[in-house]
Amino acid sequence: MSMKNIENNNETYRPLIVAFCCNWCSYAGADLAGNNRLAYPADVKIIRVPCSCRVNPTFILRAFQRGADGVIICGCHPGDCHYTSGNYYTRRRMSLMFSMLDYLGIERERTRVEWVSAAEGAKFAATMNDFCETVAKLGKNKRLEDLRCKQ
Amino acid sequence: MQAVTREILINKAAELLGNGTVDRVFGWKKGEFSYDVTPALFTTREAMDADFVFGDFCGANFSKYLVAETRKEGKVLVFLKPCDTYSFNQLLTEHRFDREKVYVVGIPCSGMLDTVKIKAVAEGIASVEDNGDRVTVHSLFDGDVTVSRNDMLPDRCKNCKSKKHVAYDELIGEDGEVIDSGRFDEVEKLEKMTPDERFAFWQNELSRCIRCNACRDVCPACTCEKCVFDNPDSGVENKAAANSFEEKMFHIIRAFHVAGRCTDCGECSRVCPQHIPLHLLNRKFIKDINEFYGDYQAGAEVGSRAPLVNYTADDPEPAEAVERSHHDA
Amino acid sequence: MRKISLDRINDLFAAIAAEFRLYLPVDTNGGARYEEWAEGKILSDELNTVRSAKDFFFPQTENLMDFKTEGKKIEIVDTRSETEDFVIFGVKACDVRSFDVLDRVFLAEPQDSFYKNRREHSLILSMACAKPHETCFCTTFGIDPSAPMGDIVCYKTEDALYMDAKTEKGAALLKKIESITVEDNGEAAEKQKKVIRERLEKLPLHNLTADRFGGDKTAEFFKAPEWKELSASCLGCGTCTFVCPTCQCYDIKDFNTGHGIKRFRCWDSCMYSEFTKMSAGQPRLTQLERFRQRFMHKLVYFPANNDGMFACVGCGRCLSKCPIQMNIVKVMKTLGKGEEKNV
Amino acid sequence: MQRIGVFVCHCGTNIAGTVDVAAVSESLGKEQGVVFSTHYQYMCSQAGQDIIKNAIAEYKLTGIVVCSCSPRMHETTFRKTAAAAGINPYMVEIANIREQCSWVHKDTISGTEKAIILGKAAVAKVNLNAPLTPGETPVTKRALVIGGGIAGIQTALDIADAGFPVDIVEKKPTIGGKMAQLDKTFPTLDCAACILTPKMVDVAQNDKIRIFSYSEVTSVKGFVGNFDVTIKRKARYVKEDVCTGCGACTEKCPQKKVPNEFNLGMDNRRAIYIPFAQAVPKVATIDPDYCMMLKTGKCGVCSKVCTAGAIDYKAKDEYVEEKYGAIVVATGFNPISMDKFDEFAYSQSKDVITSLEFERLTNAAGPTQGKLLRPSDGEHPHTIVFVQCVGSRCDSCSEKGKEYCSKICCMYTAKHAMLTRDKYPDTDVYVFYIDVRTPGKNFDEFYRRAVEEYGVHYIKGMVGKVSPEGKKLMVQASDLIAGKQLHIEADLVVLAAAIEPDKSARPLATMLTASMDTNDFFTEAHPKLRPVESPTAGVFLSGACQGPKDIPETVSQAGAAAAKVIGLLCKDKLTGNPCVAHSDEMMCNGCSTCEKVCPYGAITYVDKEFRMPDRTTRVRRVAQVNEAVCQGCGCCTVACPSGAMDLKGFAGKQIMAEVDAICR
Repeated sequence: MSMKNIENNNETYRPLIVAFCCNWCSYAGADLAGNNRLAYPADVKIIRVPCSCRVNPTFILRAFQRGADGVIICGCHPGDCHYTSGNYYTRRRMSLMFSMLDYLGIERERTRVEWVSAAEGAKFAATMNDFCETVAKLGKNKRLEDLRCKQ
Repeated sequence: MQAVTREILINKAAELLGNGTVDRVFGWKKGEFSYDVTPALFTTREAMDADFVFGDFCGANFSKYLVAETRKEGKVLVFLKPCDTYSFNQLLTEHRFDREKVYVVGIPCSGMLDTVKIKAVAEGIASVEDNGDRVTVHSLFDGDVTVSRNDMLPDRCKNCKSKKHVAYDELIGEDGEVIDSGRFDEVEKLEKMTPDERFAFWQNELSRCIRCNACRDVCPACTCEKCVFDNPDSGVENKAAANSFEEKMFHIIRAFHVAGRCTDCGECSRVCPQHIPLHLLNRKFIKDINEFYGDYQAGAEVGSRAPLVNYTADDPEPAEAVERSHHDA
Repeated sequence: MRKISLDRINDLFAAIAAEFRLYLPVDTNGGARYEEWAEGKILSDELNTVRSAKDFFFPQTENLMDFKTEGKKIEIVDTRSETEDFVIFGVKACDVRSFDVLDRVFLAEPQDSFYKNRREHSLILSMACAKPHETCFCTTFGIDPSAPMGDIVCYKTEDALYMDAKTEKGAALLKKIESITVEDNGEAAEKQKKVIRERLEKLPLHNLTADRFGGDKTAEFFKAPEWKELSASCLGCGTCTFVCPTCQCYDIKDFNTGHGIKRFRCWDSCMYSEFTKMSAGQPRLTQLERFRQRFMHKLVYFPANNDGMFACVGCGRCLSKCPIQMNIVKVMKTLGKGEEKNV
Repeated sequence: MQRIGVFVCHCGTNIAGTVDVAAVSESLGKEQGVVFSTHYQYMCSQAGQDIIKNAIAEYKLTGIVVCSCSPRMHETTFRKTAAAAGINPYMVEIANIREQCSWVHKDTISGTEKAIILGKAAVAKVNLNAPLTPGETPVTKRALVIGGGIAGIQTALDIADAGFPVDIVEKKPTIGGKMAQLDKTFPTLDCAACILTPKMVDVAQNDKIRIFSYSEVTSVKGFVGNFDVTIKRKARYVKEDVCTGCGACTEKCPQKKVPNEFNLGMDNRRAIYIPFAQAVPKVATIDPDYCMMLKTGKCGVCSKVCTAGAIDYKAKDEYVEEKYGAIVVATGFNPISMDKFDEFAYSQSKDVITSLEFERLTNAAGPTQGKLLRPSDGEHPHTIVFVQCVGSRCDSCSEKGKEYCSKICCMYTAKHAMLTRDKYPDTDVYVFYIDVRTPGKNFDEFYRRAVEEYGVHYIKGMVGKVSPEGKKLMVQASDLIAGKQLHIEADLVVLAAAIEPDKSARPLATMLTASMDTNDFFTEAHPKLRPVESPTAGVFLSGACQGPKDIPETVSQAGAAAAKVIGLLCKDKLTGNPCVAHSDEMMCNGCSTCEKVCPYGAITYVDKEFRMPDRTTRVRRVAQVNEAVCQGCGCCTVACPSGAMDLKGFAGKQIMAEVDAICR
């Protein structure tokens, strides 16, 4: 099966979502969603990071540059960080970063931070369903695209 | 007009050179035109008498030079305006130089003139005369034009955040106060626009960027041994922006890297050859930080903990924060 | 010489644009810049553009070629295409001269096909400088701002634009727009030339001379102690280089798109610490060396290799754009003085 | 250049049911660096692992990608497989195509497409993987317990029992802590001293335990297994090893007017003193603030009466430096100051006391020899009002008290009320409460006995004001259930003061780089799963320093902390997590940004001489990561603006390669 066929079968627009998930909570939450067979769109591709605080804003811009339509960062609930305080820093960094993207006129719905614990498989699936739907409504990411990467 | 004169500064420098407090002076050297002044070192009174200037075009922030200057032997005298002293403290907080190797003379500042605005007044500038409230531009071909001095101030001086020196060994003249001059007004104006308008605004501004790196190289917060944008191993290095994404990437990441550390000195906008209002990116971060986490002025105190290396359990969530930055607008 | 009244200048642009892509200086928040003409674009009154006109022939970035990868196969894609004919309107004498400087580099063997392609398809409508600025010193390099080179030379007065063809290409263009222009005896242009020459006398840098510099001066200036002070406060940014009409250094960078490689040529600056960095490091270790390189290249090395032609056209852009106000004029004056003292 | 093998698992039909595993294997076979790609029914089975091992040998693989279930399931399995076949275990990456793909997507086409993309991301990452080796550090087999209350005592005894030497550092002249001041303990009403003092003696007699009493920790350096600690032994002006504890000096000392802190200032002691009869070590201490000899050089009585010759007026503070493998914090608690609660007239009347003062008043060794007498006139009180939650459960906006519940007050107040009614049945006892909280074994039964058997008046409502009038205390309170205002003429008012961490905890936390919450209680590494470990490796928490707790809870936590310490000290060497941060010293600015966000204090700065690219030599301040301490969260990597800090195993370039592969 080649990629071409797959593309032809999928005529409706599907967004590309990159999800950075903390190893200790959200990644396990995603696993739990899997264990419970809670469906969410295949548009979501998860990247495992040790902690949400490992996510450099550069990675987010990189994802948009390369064609992502939405980027979501999932971490432990505030106060429950495996490393005690990582997600508190994530929260500040991403608040400022997302506010800046918004300031530059980039749709604020394309970025999101969610706290999902290892026990919240259902929340993980619901979050991803909601985020995919939101981003799908926005359509293709045009404002932070790099045309070179789309050839 | 500046409250202190060239003579006062030369006398002070001569005194400090004479009594051995310092062995060199970092100051401004006169050039070809009235606005043409270059940061330079002086070691004698004679050299200062010949070339030292101080006036309305001495806007450059000297703090960053101290990083390299203090690696040399001996002690350097530097004249710092109120806004420069914030950068000075921030650099000290980040261990960028040895305080003992600098002698700071704080000097008052009544706002520096914007060369770009002066040049817009008349073509072919012969000289510029400051009469206090008004400035007279002598043109080579068009005679004299007199304008309000206030209109000739760059945005950073119009929105001056402080006339107070936060660091000095010695002060010349009266110290001022921290002032509120609506420096977030422009940011608020942008916040009130629709996302499409904001996107169009920044697309237009940033599209002029030529990636000359002047904003970065002049920035007192950008003192990295090697910038990520110069480092092929960083994965984001690029010499010249090949498209608009890279310009955005550069300016967003640069603003993020200095967020919480930027003292709002405005040098980035001063040096931009394309007049991109880069300070509006930094001010957005400052405004957000103040609104989300409480007022914070980088450089106000040595050793203070920057907002991005700090947190509280009750910080707003990112979605809430983005929302809030609009409601307040 | 042909004439068109200024209130009909839009018709002129429309007529040219009907045949060619037409670029002209327009005002932006950041000063004047060349943009492609379209209905509604207004010719800037600024003396000059912030960026020079070299962009037309030597753009800041250029896609040289692509490498497409599929699986483990690599295919090389030639991305070149023949440039359409285009017109640059309003180029000042200094920038026109800069093309000669660039030609020396890019059209010397082996010729740069990218540059050559664009150069051959261009038509330059130059413009005399009615009101030069205090930063101008083109006359230092023998340039006459009242009589620039180019395919067509233009003079703009209060009410009209006068055009004088200097090449066959230029004459052909004037022919094409004959219907909207009228013949002129050249008196107005001559009058303006005279005014310009008078004004040049008043410029503060009018007496600046490059006589002390030239291809044989390496030994004299390379070890000059003045470099230390001149370069002391240089930030190492690339502003001077990037606004300079004659700086022509570049780097070649590969960009991985995920599907393959795009090879770009992009401007580089000898002021950058990473300039020409190789596995052994960069050849010029300090800012002093890098600073010296830039000015020695313009005033000594370039003339040494190009029949005495200086690689500076006196446009004055670096004088107004350098963040710390260090520039070639200060270098020339400082090094020149040193020589005097030695005499 | 890597030589990568890709192994796609069917997981029976778990994966193969939704994902075309053959297509995944084929597609990934074309990726950069991949030299072998296959699929098999169960990769985790012995047969599956053998396929991997054989391929490593046959194709000289340097990296492995397994497309299978979650790495949380079998990453360790496949790492071991790789190691067994001779390649570094950290050259293995897992593409999670079961939990995060086949199980959540029903459509084969999109499931297969996604599996391929996840596989590509894993391949892209392995291409940039480098072999990692966990560092090893030796372990100093000695533990330090900071605080000599019941928490510290129990922890020390348990550790010593396992055969490891332990030092206790106690800032007071004796160990024993708050429990030594208590009279009886709830809910069994056994005597605190009777159960505590034998343990104190055990400590004194245990040859594995050293007690540094009247001492403080002044500096902690190092990391798990290798702490270097400086202990300040304050000058006590009595030679500890010579003093016999006979007490002659404490009777002869002419300075009699020293408030006795052991009895909370309700009586006096001498300038030379032994805090209480069962003190350990039973050694006298001279209080330099009151000793005439030390202050004026005139007196010397104690020296004259000491037959052992233990007095040394010239003693100086001494510093002991010692190495430890583990540190247990057991710094305990104190009742909060009542200064801000003037409505209860604590400062106006001697007969308004705190619960701890009440303990001393009812204790046989206390200022009244155990008789419940009013501090003001020594008369027997007939009406006693107990006020609950003084400074606990306060409004977050209130600056007076604490937001949290102090947890122990409900029970000890029930105990006080019950004991009072038991000994003095003629006394009326009122307890004003917000809620009565009795979640503990036999706790609610205990409280109900107080109400039902002993007739204590429990009134839901708060006391608004206490006003001394003559010999009486007028208590104005509300009864929320009856909905009326009450005015009670009381003889004694007892305030259940909130408890807070000891003031010494904050500077100690800084030294230990252990984090604290906003109330200065130490934070545990995980609130549920690692409740006795601090986030800083090798630092453990015992007792009320981590949060308010009663004696049984304290003792169980003390034992748990000891078990953790023993587990650590049993090891000869510690193997670290190799996925740790490291700093590129040539790029580091020494700005201290990373240090500030590190939750473990793993980053330190050194001044080091460097040969710079411009061939000059420069001394630069650069960050260094202690790999034994770093836990690999990566927070520093984002804090660092120059990108000098990176995380092994999750390097910026690796993550960006994954992003690129996903977005391709």
